[in-house]
Amino acid sequence: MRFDFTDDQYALRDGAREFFEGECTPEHVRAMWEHETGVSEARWKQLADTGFVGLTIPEEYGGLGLGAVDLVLLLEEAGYAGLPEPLLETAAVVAPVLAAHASEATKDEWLSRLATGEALATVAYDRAGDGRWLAAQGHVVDLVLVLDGEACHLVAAEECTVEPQATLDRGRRVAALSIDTGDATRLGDAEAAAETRDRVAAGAAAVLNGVSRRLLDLTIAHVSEREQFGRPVGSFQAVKHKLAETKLLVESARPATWYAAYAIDEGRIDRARAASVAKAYASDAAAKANHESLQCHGGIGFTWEHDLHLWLKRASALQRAYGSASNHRARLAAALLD
Amino acid sequence: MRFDFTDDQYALRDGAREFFEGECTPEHVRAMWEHETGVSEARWKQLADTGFVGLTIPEEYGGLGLGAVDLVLLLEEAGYAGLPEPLLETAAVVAPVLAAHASEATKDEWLSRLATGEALATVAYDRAGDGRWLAAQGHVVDLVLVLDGEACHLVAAEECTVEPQATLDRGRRVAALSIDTGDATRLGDAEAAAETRDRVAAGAAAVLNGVSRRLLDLTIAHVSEREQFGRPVGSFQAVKHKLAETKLLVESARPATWYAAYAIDEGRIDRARAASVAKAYASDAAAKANHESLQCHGGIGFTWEHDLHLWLKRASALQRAYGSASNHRARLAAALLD
Amino acid sequence: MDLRLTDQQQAFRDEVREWLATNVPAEALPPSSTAEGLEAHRAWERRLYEAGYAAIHWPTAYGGRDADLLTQAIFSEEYARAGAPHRINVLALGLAGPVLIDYGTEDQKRRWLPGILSCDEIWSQGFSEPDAGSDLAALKTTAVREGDELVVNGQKIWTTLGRFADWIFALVRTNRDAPKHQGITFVMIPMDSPGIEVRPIMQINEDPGFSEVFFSDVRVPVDHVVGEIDDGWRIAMATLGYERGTGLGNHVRFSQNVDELIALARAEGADRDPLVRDRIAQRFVETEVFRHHTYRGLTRMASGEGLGPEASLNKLYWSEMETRIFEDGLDLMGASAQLSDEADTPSAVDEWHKRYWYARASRIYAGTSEIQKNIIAERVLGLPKEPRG
Amino acid sequence: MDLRLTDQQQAFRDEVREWLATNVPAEALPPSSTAEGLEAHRAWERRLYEAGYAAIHWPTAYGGRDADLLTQAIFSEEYARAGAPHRINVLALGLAGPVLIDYGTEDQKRRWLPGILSCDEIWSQGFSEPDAGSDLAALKTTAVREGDELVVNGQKIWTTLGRFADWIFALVRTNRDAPKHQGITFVMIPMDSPGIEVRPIMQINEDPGFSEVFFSDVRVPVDHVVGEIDDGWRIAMATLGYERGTGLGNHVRFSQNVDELIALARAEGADRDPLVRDRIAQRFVETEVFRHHTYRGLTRMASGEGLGPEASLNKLYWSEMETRIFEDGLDLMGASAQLSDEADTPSAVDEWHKRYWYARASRIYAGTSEIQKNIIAERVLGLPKEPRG
Repeated sequence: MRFDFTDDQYALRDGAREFFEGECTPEHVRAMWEHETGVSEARWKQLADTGFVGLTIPEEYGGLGLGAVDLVLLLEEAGYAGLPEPLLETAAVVAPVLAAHASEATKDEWLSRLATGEALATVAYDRAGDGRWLAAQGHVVDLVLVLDGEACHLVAAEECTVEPQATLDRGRRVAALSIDTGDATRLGDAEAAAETRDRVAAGAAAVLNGVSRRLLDLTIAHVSEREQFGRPVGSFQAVKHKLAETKLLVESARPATWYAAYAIDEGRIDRARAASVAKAYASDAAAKANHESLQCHGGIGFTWEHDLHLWLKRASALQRAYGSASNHRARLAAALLD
Repeated sequence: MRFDFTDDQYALRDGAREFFEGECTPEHVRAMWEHETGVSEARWKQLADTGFVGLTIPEEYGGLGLGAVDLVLLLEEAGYAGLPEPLLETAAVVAPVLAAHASEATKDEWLSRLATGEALATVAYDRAGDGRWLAAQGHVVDLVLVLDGEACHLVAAEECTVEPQATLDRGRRVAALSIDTGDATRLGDAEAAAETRDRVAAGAAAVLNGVSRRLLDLTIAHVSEREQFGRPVGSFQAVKHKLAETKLLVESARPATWYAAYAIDEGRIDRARAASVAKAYASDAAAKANHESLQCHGGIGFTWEHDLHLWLKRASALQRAYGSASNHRARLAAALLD
Repeated sequence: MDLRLTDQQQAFRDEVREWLATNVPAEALPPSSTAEGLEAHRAWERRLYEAGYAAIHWPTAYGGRDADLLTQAIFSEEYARAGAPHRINVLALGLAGPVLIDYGTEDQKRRWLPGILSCDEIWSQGFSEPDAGSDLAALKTTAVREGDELVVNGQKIWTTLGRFADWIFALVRTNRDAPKHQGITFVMIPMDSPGIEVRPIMQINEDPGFSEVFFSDVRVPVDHVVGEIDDGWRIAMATLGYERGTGLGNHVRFSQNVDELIALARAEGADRDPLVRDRIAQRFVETEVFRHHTYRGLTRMASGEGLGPEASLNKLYWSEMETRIFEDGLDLMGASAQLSDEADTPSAVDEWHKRYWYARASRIYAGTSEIQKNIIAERVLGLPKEPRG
Repeated sequence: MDLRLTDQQQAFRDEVREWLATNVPAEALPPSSTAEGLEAHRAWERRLYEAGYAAIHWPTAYGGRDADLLTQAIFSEEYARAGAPHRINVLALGLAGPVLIDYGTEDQKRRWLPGILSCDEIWSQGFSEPDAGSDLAALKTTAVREGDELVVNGQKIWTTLGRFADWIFALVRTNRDAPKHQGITFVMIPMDSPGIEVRPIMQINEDPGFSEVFFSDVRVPVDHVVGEIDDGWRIAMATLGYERGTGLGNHVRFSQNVDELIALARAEGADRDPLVRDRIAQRFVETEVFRHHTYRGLTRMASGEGLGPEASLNKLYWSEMETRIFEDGLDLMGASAQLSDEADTPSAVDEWHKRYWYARASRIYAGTSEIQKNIIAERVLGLPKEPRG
């Protein structure tokens, strides 16, 4: 019984952290807000070259052949850094689902290209009210994995009608996709769909945990420095208690998310529950981090020039995307009570 | 436009306060815990003699012929004092409903006896799971007003099967009543039932507000005196903020409850909404007062000999009786959304 | 307890309602943060002025109607119900004007009050500073007297309409040796004075409504000081009392917000969802409770009792409530809440976001929620003060 | 990451599970606060002792099994799953025993450890005092040395099993002139010493499990002092570390509580109510998160890392979670929650109330939630300390 990562996994995490500290600073994230597509092809290529993008892709297709547990800390770091590119969708969802459920021909067609960073993928999980799908970075991807109730579909982006949307978080844009699905596009069976749903939830939880950590770190730095009434804001008990409560939620969300990744890798019987537990809890933790961090920053946190809002908006989007906390609780209630 | 009480109403409130300060001290309330019936006939008689019990009974039956607004501050004081006797049920519900909806014969039979304190009344509103009714002080009353869905019934207690229950709050005991109702027992029409429901909700909210105020006052006294780490507990910001939040809820609940009483007296179109708003909000405020008061007391608050628990348990009971906050919200949602 | 209006009040309500029904523009005006929008808002203010509605709470002698609090409340409620344009010169009508009326010389009143009333001159407020924040009296902007002038240096932040304002009423430190709350002066400064630079603050809702204002050797005639030099803190504190009349229509707005939430729930097909219903009902409960609280406070104020520190309960209540209303709206939208524009929703998602951020800002400005709780704890509940660090 | 057990661990689990299945009494024992219940619990402890399960975490040399943390966790989980009786001598097994093992003389170990293991001697803890509360070091009970004896005067509160205990391990002040955290001594006192008076504390759940203990000129041999005189605070602080192994089975209990909540919802016919479902799901989420958090902490401790101040996160988490679980149960019962006995509910309402109050007490004892938050803020997050008053 060992609930911890291996040295190799920590080394991967450290590598990702170092990469993001160099290539995905707040200034880089900000640059994407004004960028034409909001996605840096160069950074994605670098991420692929380091092996991060292809981490979960079998070695025969040029990936590292690793699993969800290996990836989960990287996703957290991506959230911490505010990475705009669809690492979550590509590496945590589409690649492993393809590897497990796609035909050889499909795998041959896509996996190597995903591993090299030549192709990007996203997940159509959230529906807009009008029957279209909202998909992260849908305007720049090549491949779309559609999760439609009990079925998965795989569709090339060029076969979809893609309409880029204005988003609150311009560092993670969303496109509205109209997608024709049918027998020809179906990928795998109901299990593929169930697995996709769980991978999305667990992966999104991991990214959210990184976002929440960043919100907390930015806030700790602020309240330790900012003085009011002759003392640091962070020395006031009200501020301390808010941030202690936030820390409690954020730190608790992390092992639950790691366990969900483990349950996915091991095909554990409680995989679906674990994924929903992770996303529900991580979403609520992010909401708390969002609230307290802005409140503790005071006026400066409302300014565009302060970095806080980059993560506030990411938290707000991911908290409600890929199943909100209450969606996932409803799913758990069905499992527990029906 | 004057949202305030008259001097006469304040004088009545002061009279009640003075009466309770003399006749319903914590020691008196405690004595009822060990008392055979848990109800002091002597105190009830005194309450009747001062006119408080018959406040809402028409003058021709020996009452004061006043309304819900005149009574609401008395109910609050009764909650503040922890009064065990069924003033809420008798004076805020049964008496005015009888006066408005009963036949002359029924009024002749009961109203004078209620006004003199000779007869006690209660309300069967909450159902136990087994079809019986839970009624406050049902083991000592003479008359029961039953609120069964869309109909009101009036039944003499001697015609019910009355089973006294062990209650958490032995200062306000509950009996389980088996009651036969039918056309013969019916009182008034659907309006009588609706009015009863609203009177119960608004009256219970008023008593709860008094209970919450007492919890808050006990706590303020404790934290102002008790020292920890060389300073009064109440000087810690965490304690201050908890109590400030509690004060906010409790003080906000009061005008909403007063308005509900006014809406009842004036037959306002939003009477039902106002009553549910009051009970929903007062219940949540009481839950908050319950939580923070015990937490701020620390260990001493868990001892039987400290008075706090007399009000903690009253709050807990009344918060869930006569429609919980979520019951009343469901009723409001139906009014707003259906 | 009597919540009916007198015949006279009813007549005033009818008059206001009718005037608004006839005069409120059918289309929402462009945002006042744009030059075009500002002109449209000025025109609207002028119309109010001409109808005698610009500042009904001012004394008749200065162009008001000497309206009592209840009459003000009636006006504010009707104004909110009619969905009339937001008022752009509120800081002048609500703060600078009353300060002048109470503390200004006759010359000062004559100089500034008419322009405020007609909205020919727009005012901003220069109280907040970057290093002061909640601790307003920590302000550092200095004014040194040189002959008949004050020479002002420093920086103000969060000034509304900074780019468009004609005047700013500011607190400046005139005596550095005095204790923190003394040595502060209340002064009126023309925004076109040499040495003033205005930099818009881009907010996270992408609204450039606020500015930073920098003062470099800005020279202001000494007769622009209101009250005495070094006596400005007392006047600043008095302005807190003026705000009591400003929120009288707020409860109407919050009830409207709940109606919008209901419309949103219907549009999203979520109005049968019991979780959604429970939350909407709770928001309704909160707005109703607030309405009663408002009327209760109004009666107390009308009978001459001040609200005092209980005003903090009010501020804390509505700012937290408002945040929850708009957060519920975003939750209702689900994943679509991440979009910043979507024509399908009854109230555009953009508008929800903007109001959501405003609501969250309301927990910071005019005394953070934490400061309100301190005030409630110490001044309403009488809890012992914290030891000073 | 590998959550499987080794073959050896699996074998131990099977062994424990089987033993418990055979030995756990089918009927719950009477409450240990009664004389009859105490005897039943003593008999059960004796059985555990004879099977070698009394204190598996103790060194083999003193009758334990030298079990590592994972093995302890396995035992605790199985013990909780089996619904075995609560342990009555936990303070001795978990605190007094380890203190003796780490700080006691050989004579002291020989004198006390066997009686602890066999439960022939029951121990209570004398740390808390009425005027100290959260500020443990403010304790006032004094011990003055007279020859080979200490003379103890003062009062302890919240001592478990006070009426039945044979011994109390207490902190007493031996030097009034020393700074607050010095001059404190850790001493073992026989409860039948002349001058000791025990008064049961009636709690609001009507449970008389705790007592006040009064000391009047109680004479204790100096060789009952553990460690050095005036060096007791260090030992008291060390006991905090011993508690790390005590909560290892808690997550099982909380998951069981959620199962009970589900059974209650079904019995009340509320399991289709979406509001109830949402809350139950949230309680499930919280208990699952806690389970993972427990395993994570276990791994860290097993690999030699201390939990340090992060233990505060753990305490804060479960005490708040537990309160919510039982509060939800009361909400489910609705108006029936005011009854103190009702046979119809799957878990008697009495039992819910009792556990509800216990849960609320858990937010106070062993460091209030507020103190845990201070610790997290200052020692985990590194926020600046409050100025001292």
